[in-house]
Amino acid sequence: MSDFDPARIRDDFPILGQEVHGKPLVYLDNAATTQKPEQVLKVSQEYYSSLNANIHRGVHHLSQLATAAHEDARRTVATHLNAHRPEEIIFTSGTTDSINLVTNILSRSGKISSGDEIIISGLEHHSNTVPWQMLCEQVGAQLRIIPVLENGTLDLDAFENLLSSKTKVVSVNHVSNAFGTVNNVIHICSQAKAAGAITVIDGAQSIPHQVIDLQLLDCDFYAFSGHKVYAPTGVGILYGRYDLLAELPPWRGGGEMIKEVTFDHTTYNDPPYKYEAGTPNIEGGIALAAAFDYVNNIGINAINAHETRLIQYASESLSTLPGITLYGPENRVGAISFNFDGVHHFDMGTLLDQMGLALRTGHHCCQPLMARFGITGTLRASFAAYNTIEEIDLLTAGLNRALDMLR
Amino acid sequence: MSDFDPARIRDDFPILGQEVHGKPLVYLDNAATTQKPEQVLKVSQEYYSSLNANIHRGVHHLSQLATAAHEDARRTVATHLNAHRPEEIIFTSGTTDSINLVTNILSRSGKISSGDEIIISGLEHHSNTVPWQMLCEQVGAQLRIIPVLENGTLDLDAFENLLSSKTKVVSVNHVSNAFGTVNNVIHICSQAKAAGAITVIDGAQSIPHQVIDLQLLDCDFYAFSGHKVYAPTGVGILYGRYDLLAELPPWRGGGEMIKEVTFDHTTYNDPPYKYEAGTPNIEGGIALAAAFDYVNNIGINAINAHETRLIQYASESLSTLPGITLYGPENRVGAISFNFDGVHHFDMGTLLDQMGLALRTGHHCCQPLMARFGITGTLRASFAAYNTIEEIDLLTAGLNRALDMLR
Amino acid sequence: MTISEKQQELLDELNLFQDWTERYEYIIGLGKKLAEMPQELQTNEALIKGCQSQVWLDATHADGKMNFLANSDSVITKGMIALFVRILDGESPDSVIAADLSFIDQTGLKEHLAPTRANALSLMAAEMKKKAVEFS
Amino acid sequence: MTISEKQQELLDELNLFQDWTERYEYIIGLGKKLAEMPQELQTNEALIKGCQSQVWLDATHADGKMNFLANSDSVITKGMIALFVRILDGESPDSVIAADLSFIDQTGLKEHLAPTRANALSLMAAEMKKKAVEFS
Ligand SMILES: Cc1ncc(COP(=O)(O)O)c(C=O)c1O
Ligand SMILES: Cc1ncc(COP(=O)(O)O)c(C=O)c1O
Repeated sequence: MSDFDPARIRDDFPILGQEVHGKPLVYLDNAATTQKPEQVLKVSQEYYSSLNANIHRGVHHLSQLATAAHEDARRTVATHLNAHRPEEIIFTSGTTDSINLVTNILSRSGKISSGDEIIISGLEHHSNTVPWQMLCEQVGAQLRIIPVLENGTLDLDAFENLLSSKTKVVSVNHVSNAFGTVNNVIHICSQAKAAGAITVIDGAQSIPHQVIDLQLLDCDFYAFSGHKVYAPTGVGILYGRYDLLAELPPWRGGGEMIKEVTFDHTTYNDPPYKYEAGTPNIEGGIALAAAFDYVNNIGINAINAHETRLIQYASESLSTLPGITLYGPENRVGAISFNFDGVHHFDMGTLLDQMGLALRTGHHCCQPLMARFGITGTLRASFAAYNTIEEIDLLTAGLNRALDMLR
Repeated sequence: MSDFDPARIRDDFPILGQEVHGKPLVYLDNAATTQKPEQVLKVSQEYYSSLNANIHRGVHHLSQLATAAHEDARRTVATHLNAHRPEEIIFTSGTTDSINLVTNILSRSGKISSGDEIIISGLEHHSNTVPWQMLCEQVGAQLRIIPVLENGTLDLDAFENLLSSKTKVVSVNHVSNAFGTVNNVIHICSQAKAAGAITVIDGAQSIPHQVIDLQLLDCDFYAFSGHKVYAPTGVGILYGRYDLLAELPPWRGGGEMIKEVTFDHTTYNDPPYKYEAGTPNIEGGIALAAAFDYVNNIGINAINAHETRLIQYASESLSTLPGITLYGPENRVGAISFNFDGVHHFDMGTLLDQMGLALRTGHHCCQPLMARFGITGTLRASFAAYNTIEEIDLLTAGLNRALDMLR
Repeated sequence: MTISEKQQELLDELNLFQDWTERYEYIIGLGKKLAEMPQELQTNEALIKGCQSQVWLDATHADGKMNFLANSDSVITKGMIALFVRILDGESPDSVIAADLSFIDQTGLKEHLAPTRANALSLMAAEMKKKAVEFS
Repeated sequence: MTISEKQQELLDELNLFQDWTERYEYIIGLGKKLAEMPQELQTNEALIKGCQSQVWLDATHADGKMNFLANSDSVITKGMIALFVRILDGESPDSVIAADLSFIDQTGLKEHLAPTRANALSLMAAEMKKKAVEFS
């Protein structure tokens, strides 16, 4: 921690040196997407300038290099997550794609039928809500919701009461993108397992901020996006327990995911290829591994300590502002969400933008959560390794100035 | 054509200057994936160094720039394809994803049921075969196959006989990746339409090589991958006729594709957003537009003329080799496929690789087509704007040398 | 004052300000000065739905003149509709329909707004003209 | 000659060649010199399935010695299995089981082969040892 220096980290992200509306950019929209360090961009460029080729089955040299790089990336991801084996790592195009993969293969599996129940929580992103609604509609199952307490955490007693022999799946996020709430997913998974349910963790907002040990977490599926953890857009991961992947049916059909195709009968490949139809985002996967290398080079624990300090400082600074409501519990991860009495979040966001402060406003793809709190949205500041205490001071000053204008 | 100079084009692709096994790289695997020009890579880099942010609903400046760039890219693609409107352009992760999108929304639409028929051809890639097999299994429809004639073209008389009031969909590729056969898709689409069928064109191998005018083609869906047309991996397009997109149900659920989410009821956004759940490959989409700009700058007709000359020259040169079989018709596009009596394509590919010649060997994800010709695979040379006559001479010389070794 | 004179006056006032924060302040101020719109007029029919904010617009016609009332849950959006109200309120339906509202482009507002807000601007203008058509 | 002497001899021969094209030529030649494998032995049970090519391997045991017959639809793959046959044919089951086949790494073949082919090399070696186990 002592040698963690955000100023040095900022050097890796030239975009942060920009001015917006004539003011230095203060980028506090990291939960939406992080910026990419030059180390990652360089890997992408090098991929295209030295080894780009389509992977698998290629007899020629470039194709072999590209295949090796792609499979190395899979191993890097597996190691980073402490998966049991690389074959549990499926490359997808993002969290949303990953979760839809799970809901679709479960839908086709025959494992869930009319009268069964799926439990999600009131904190979920639409990406971990709508796919389950679709699944329920397809198979006639019921969606059950873990309620959200006033402090923005899940009602785990209510969760226990929801669990029953009808529960076939429990799917929750690890960290809420809207409020920064950290869910006790180890507890939730172990209870769900005890009830015989399949467990799915939306890790979009935990992977950028903390150590993820999937063997410890012991979930069946874990999903996240590369672009939220310093990697490019268009690549994501679905971790799946190997025996489940082996047993469940495929989703997308196409090249690579087959063993043999005849018009009468097609047999499918083994995991992970069974779930990777078509040419994957080869460059994206390699860049994602480079992003993990980047994070590990700094140290995820050092990043976590720094971000924790930022969030605590932000909570304290913001609490002093008149008429503010902070959502979520004290020990937030990654993001802090708030509103001001009588001020529309969109107005506040618009004025902050004029001052170079990039925050997100609105429902954060969590309309049910917003409805639960009787609001249409919030202002959200979210953090990455490169953010600084000074930026939070600029935020507080900007909010003060804007409050004067808006009230 | 007179000022078309492949040497100048090669300068845009530094990867082509490489040596492989100590020999200059001759990259003839363009149907698998093309290389990317610096102009496209630069756009990707610039995206991350100046405007990266998550799109839509963002109140801050970067998000607005990124959204504008993303929507500009959609318009560029729409213009390039002569779509009726930009809302007909859906960003996907590739051809395979695009086709699966079509089969899944059709499967859910209730438009196809037991006893109905889907027509594909014997020339199709697995990506335009397996998804339809899955659809047929789901809804109880029958797959019907347009037979392939001895010269590698489709039997269009047989196609006419297959068409009936039971035909709900006709899906064929425009150009065959395995043989370079060009299908008369205008004719096929008009016949299919007359029979009341939905038409789907797999354009993965036509978009890199010729003008695509979707209003002329008049198909309902057209799918392709960016990585086969000088753009990065992980991005593709599905064109869909607007009224069909508006009418059909969504596929992936998540952020962006919704109008309003409550736990009881979710309403969906309008096309194209209805089909773009989650954060798209923002950079990929922008880079794809840059690739089209690159192509248009050279002129797709100039590229086509050059590639036609290459293929004709290759056909003539290769025909002189002892014991060669060339597959497909004379007027190939993009690729030429062949075998030598008594020589395994994999052996030939291995030796060519030692000489720096990168070709693809095997079934090219077209196992049914290979079975039709009683072979396990072929050698395939496939071309892009940067290939040269000299490279074909190197190929012919390499094949001669390898034949000496293998026989 | 003619419509175009009113537009010029508005542009002159906006140009007094050096930076956009001040311009926003001014626009918000215009919104605050809007005549109050009775709660019962803020119906679903009167709603122009934006992306993150909502605007209600009511139009009446008396003595050959249009009268506009508007409100929004966003003070910036309210300021934006106040720009139009200032220009069009009290004009005849035909003048409203004929009005060239491109002055909005000269304010530079559109470039400075989130596209959704810029869109809302066009929506508001269109809605006011539509109301005028009903009374013409 | 001991197994390791045979391996050294093979490595020496391969090292005579400057470039890989020549080495391939030599390996293909080894394959061509393999004793012919009767068609009826090329059964599904004898098949080692590779990615793009197929190998058939048959093993018998007589007078304390292993006898290997092999064939492939690919002459390069056939040459590769011929490398192993040359080393292991005529050895006792126990010697085959105990044989250190890491000489293959010293040939540099693995780095020079498509990964699927390199994989096939390991598969072949494993299969030959498995057969030896059956007879030991
Ligand atoms: C004709 C055809 N269709 C579909 C595909 C699949 O494309 P992708 O792997 O990019 O999804 C290919 C590429 O190999 C192709 O050539
Ligand atoms: C918790 C959570 N889940 C899912 C998603 C969806 O991720 P993506 O849009 O990358 O698919 C997000 C990102 O907004 C998120 O924060």
